[in-house]
Amino acid sequence: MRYVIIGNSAAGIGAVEGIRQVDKEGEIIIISREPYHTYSRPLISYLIYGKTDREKMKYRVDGFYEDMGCAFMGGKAVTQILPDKKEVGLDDGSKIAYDKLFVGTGSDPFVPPIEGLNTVNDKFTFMSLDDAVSLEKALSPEKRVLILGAGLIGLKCAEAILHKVKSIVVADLAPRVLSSILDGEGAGMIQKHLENKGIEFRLSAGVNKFATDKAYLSTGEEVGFDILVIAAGVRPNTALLKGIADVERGIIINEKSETSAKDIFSEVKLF
Amino acid sequence: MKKVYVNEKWCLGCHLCEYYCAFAGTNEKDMARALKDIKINPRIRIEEKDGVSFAVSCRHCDEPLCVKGCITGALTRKDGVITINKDKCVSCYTCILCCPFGAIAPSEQGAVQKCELCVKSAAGTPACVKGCPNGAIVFEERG
Amino acid sequence: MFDFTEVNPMAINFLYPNYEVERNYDRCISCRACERQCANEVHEYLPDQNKMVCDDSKCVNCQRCVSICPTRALKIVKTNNTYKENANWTGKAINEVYRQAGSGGVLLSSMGNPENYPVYFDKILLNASQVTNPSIDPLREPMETKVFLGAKPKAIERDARGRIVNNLPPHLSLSMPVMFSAMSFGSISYNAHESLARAAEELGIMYNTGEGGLHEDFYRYGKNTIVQVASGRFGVHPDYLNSGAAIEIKMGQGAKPGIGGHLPGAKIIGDVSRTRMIPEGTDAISPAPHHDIYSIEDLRQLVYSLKEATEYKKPVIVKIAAVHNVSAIASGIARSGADIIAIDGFRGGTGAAPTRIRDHVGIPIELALASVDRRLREEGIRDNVSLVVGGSIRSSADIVKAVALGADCVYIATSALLALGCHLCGSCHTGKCNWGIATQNPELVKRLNPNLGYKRLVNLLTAWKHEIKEMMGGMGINSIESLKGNRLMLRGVGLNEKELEILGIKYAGE
Amino acid sequence: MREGQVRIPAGCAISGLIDRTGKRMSGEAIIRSIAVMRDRSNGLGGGFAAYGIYPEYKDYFALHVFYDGMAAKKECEEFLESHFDIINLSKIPTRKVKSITDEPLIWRYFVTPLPTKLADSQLDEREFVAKCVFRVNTYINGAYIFSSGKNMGVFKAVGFPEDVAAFYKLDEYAGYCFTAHGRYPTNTPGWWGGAHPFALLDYSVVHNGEISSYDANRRAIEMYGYKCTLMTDTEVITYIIDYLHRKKGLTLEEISLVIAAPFWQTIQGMPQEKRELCEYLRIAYEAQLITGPFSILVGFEGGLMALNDRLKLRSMVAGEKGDMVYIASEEAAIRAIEPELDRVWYPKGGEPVIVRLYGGQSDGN
Repeated sequence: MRYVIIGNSAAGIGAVEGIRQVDKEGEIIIISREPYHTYSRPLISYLIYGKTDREKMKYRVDGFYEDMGCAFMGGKAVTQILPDKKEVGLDDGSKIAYDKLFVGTGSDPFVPPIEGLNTVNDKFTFMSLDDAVSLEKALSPEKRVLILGAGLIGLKCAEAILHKVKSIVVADLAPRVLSSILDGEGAGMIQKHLENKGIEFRLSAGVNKFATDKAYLSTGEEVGFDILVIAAGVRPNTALLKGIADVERGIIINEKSETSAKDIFSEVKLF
Repeated sequence: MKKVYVNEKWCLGCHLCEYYCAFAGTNEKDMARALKDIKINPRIRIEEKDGVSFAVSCRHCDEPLCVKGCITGALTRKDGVITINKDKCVSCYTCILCCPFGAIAPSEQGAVQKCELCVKSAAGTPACVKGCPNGAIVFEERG
Repeated sequence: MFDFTEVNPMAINFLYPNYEVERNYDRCISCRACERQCANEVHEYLPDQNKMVCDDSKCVNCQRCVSICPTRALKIVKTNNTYKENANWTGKAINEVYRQAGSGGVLLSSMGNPENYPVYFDKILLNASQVTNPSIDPLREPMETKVFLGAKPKAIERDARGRIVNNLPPHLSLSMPVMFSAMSFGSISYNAHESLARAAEELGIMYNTGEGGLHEDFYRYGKNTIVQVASGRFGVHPDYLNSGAAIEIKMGQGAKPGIGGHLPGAKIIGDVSRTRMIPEGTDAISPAPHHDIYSIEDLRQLVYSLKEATEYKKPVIVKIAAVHNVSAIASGIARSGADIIAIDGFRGGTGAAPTRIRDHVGIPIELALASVDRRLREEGIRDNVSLVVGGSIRSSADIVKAVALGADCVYIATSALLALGCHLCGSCHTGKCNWGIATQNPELVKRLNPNLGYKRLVNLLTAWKHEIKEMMGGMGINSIESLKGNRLMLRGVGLNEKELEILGIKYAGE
Repeated sequence: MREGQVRIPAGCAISGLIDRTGKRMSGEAIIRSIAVMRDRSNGLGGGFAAYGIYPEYKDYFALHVFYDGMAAKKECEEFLESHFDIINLSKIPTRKVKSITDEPLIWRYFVTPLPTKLADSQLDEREFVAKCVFRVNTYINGAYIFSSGKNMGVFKAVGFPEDVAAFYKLDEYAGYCFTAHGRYPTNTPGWWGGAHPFALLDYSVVHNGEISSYDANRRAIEMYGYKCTLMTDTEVITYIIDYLHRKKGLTLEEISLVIAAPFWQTIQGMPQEKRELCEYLRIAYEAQLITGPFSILVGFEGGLMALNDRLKLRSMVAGEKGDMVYIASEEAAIRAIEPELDRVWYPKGGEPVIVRLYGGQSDGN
């Protein structure tokens, strides 16, 4: 029996541990776009903040893959799934057969199509370790930062970089921070707390246009910035399963994590 | 594997287990010195109401929700004992939300703390078991 | 009923607390365990000052707080406030006058006679074999402490093939010469009884139900149980008589010879009242004497009616207090059909007894035992009965000395209570025993976990058994039968001629 | 201080031999045997028991008596005349031996209970004689009956056993069974009665060892009417054997299961019938259990029993040659009189060696 797992984050690791609880012998291959040993994505803000380091943020101990008896293929992207041949195709053209496939590709950041976005040179998303590393390189005390999105990712990014930059403005279409999680009263408390820390907010404000280092908000205000961080939500990465299994905003699975396609499983993306 | 079990039938609500637990955590030799004028934060706590009382601490579940919930891998299960790696813990407190028994709590230094069966402390057998005057907390194998 | 603990109607408080609680504030971490565990409400936590304080006047020195304090921050000291007492008017004598002048009632106390009459066990020394005959090493050679209690057969009977017929009367077989003496369910708690029963079973000895009947949960320990029949006949019915391995008729108790027992109604609740077959809340009075035994021949009738009730399958024990004519009484009992005589010395314990009687009535068990053993031998009836003595046996050395004086076995009770946690505070009669032993209050009864209690009893007697074997081995004796009545193994020290003569032992050095 | 006021521990040598055909032999052999073990005694006691030596008086009780003086003799003889028909009396013939000094008067009486006295006493003749012996030994000062069996006699004194034999001209006696004893008391008994063997009726006991259960045994046996006047192990052991054998009717095998009772752990492993017997005997006769080291030779009319304590803390060896059986503290004492033995063995602790004349009833009583 060979299990192939796409994705090396919480879902992929959970799949490995789940399989090993039941099947100690089966062969497991983990394929991950990122070359890194499995790491905890939520900790990228703590990495920049300095509360953890590359070693401590590892999601499992170094010997994890070996202990679990699975092969780790880092830095390889899966480009297609061939359910009839029960194979997956990689970006280097090679094919890997599977008996059971798990799609744990997670989500990608949603980049809203705003006019002039391409004119901004220092713009970043904040989902992966690479995002964090490249963002950190760009930071310096005189830089002004604009964060698009006052959700979990946006605010965690703000918390992480606050003491390394001159100023932070967080803009969000919603009338309150963490709009999908908190009600007005709760969000107000968080907002006040962050404002005391020096973070400015522009709520119920979309960005109509960008011009290199300026953002023209729907409120008519003009905000200057040196660095732009896009944290306007995420979209589950369902590309690989299009046409193979039922997919809506996310991949449809039952309580056994089975997708509608035979021998293909996936995970649930919560937000 | 031997675990800590509580017989509320014999629990006197004297709270001594809490003090022995706090003391074991300090690795000090004298409890008076260790806990003088300190508000203790033990990993075992007494729940009591209307004459019924019992101690609550980690059950070291076979399929721990806290380990599954931990976003950093700081909580691990080794030889059946759920232990916390305080360096890795970023005190996001997801585990505190997940634990059905309320057996995990923030420690003074921020990272979470929980009963680790005194594996690390000098007590040898769990200090709460040793300190319980009436055998209400036992450390034994129960199938 | 006048509450005897209420001491003085007048404003002046004549009685200064006997004990003071000393708290070492450097070591006290205000964990409040003492406050939670003191049923007499001596300790109190002051939240604002985060400090523990206490009220000495309520302290009975039961040492519960001292024992469980995790930082050893507490100790109880005798007050150094003293009356201007003298050798005649001791502090105790003065206190008793003040107390009675206030209460107008009989003084009540618990535990055994505390007066400093001579303790003869402490004036008797044991022998050891040397040179002319070897000691025996209990680690290498068998060392037997097994004893049998009951009457010996009168003659040998043989069957047609000449084989000896087993005409042994019913008897008790014990792994060692110790039994737990009578403490009724009601004066001590359900958990205390369970501890005693389970310990007796594991040790292969007996425990005595006392005069409170037998709780149905404990019928399963029947083969290690002696069921007692006292003057109150509490809980006595055919199943009860047949449930034990032996029946004991309580004619007397060392702590209170000549008077009956009184368990206050407050303790007659729930199971206690059901087991005793008396209504809840009524005082359980055991009259003195048995109102169907006014002479020795009446006793014989009760002995035989109990034997009839149990088809002559169980030995009958008659328990008496050690009083002046104990030898004559014992000789009469030995002829009454009883199989075992239990003699309880004047230091025997009690849950409650009038202080005067506990402190001034009865004689030392050592002298009683020695003279009874001699009298029965002189009368040629020593084989009719086994002798069991108690009141009080404090250590394995006391056991060896008692057996050498002529006892077949000893009864222990206070030592057993100590093993369970008792600290002789002497307030059993108040029902607020902090150790969960002499109480029926569920909150306190919970404090004696039989899983721990029975183990402590087993530990104590296992230790004593080893010590008995060591002492026997030292004397070159490898079966305890050879120690029984072996008075040459004893020598007296600090005794006068008369005491030596009564004890039937020589002076050390003779 | 006369023996009896204080208990004197003693080491010893013992020896015994018996011809199972009942053929009578001279005392010469037993003398040679006990002499070999001279260093096991210290000259403060020696004695012999001889069986079958008075064939002509075999139906009469032969009383051997020590008197301190003529007064005691007169009082004792008055007592004897009022209770017995004295068939013959005489001094026991002795020789002058340098090491045997200040001997008491030693007389011998062949007696049979007066029929009227016996009938009044409602006792059998042996109980009658036993009671008389106790009466004399306890209440008649200066008189001590040290042998009271039929067709047997004890000869003992303060001195080495071979000198005592010479003194009593033991070589001139002929018997089918002899036992001998050399004593090593820790202090001077200075009184002939204290020497071994100790005898009552036809039972005689020689003993090497020092029992720890002495006072328990003594106080128990005294309850059955025995008077312990010497405070020695041998006295108590003799009374125990008399009590169990004569009064209780136990066989010699059963008696060995009482006084050298097997340990409980051994009893547990026995087949059921033996187990029940041992349990019964240990419970019924617990006060007759003897603990501490002992090796005894019990002579009785028609046989000999040897027995060691359960742990065999004293030496004892047995030998066999044809009809002869030898038992002694040391093999040397047997080889000295019978170099070529068919069989030699060391009886185990608590295991009796019971030798009976051919054709004799099982227990000689």
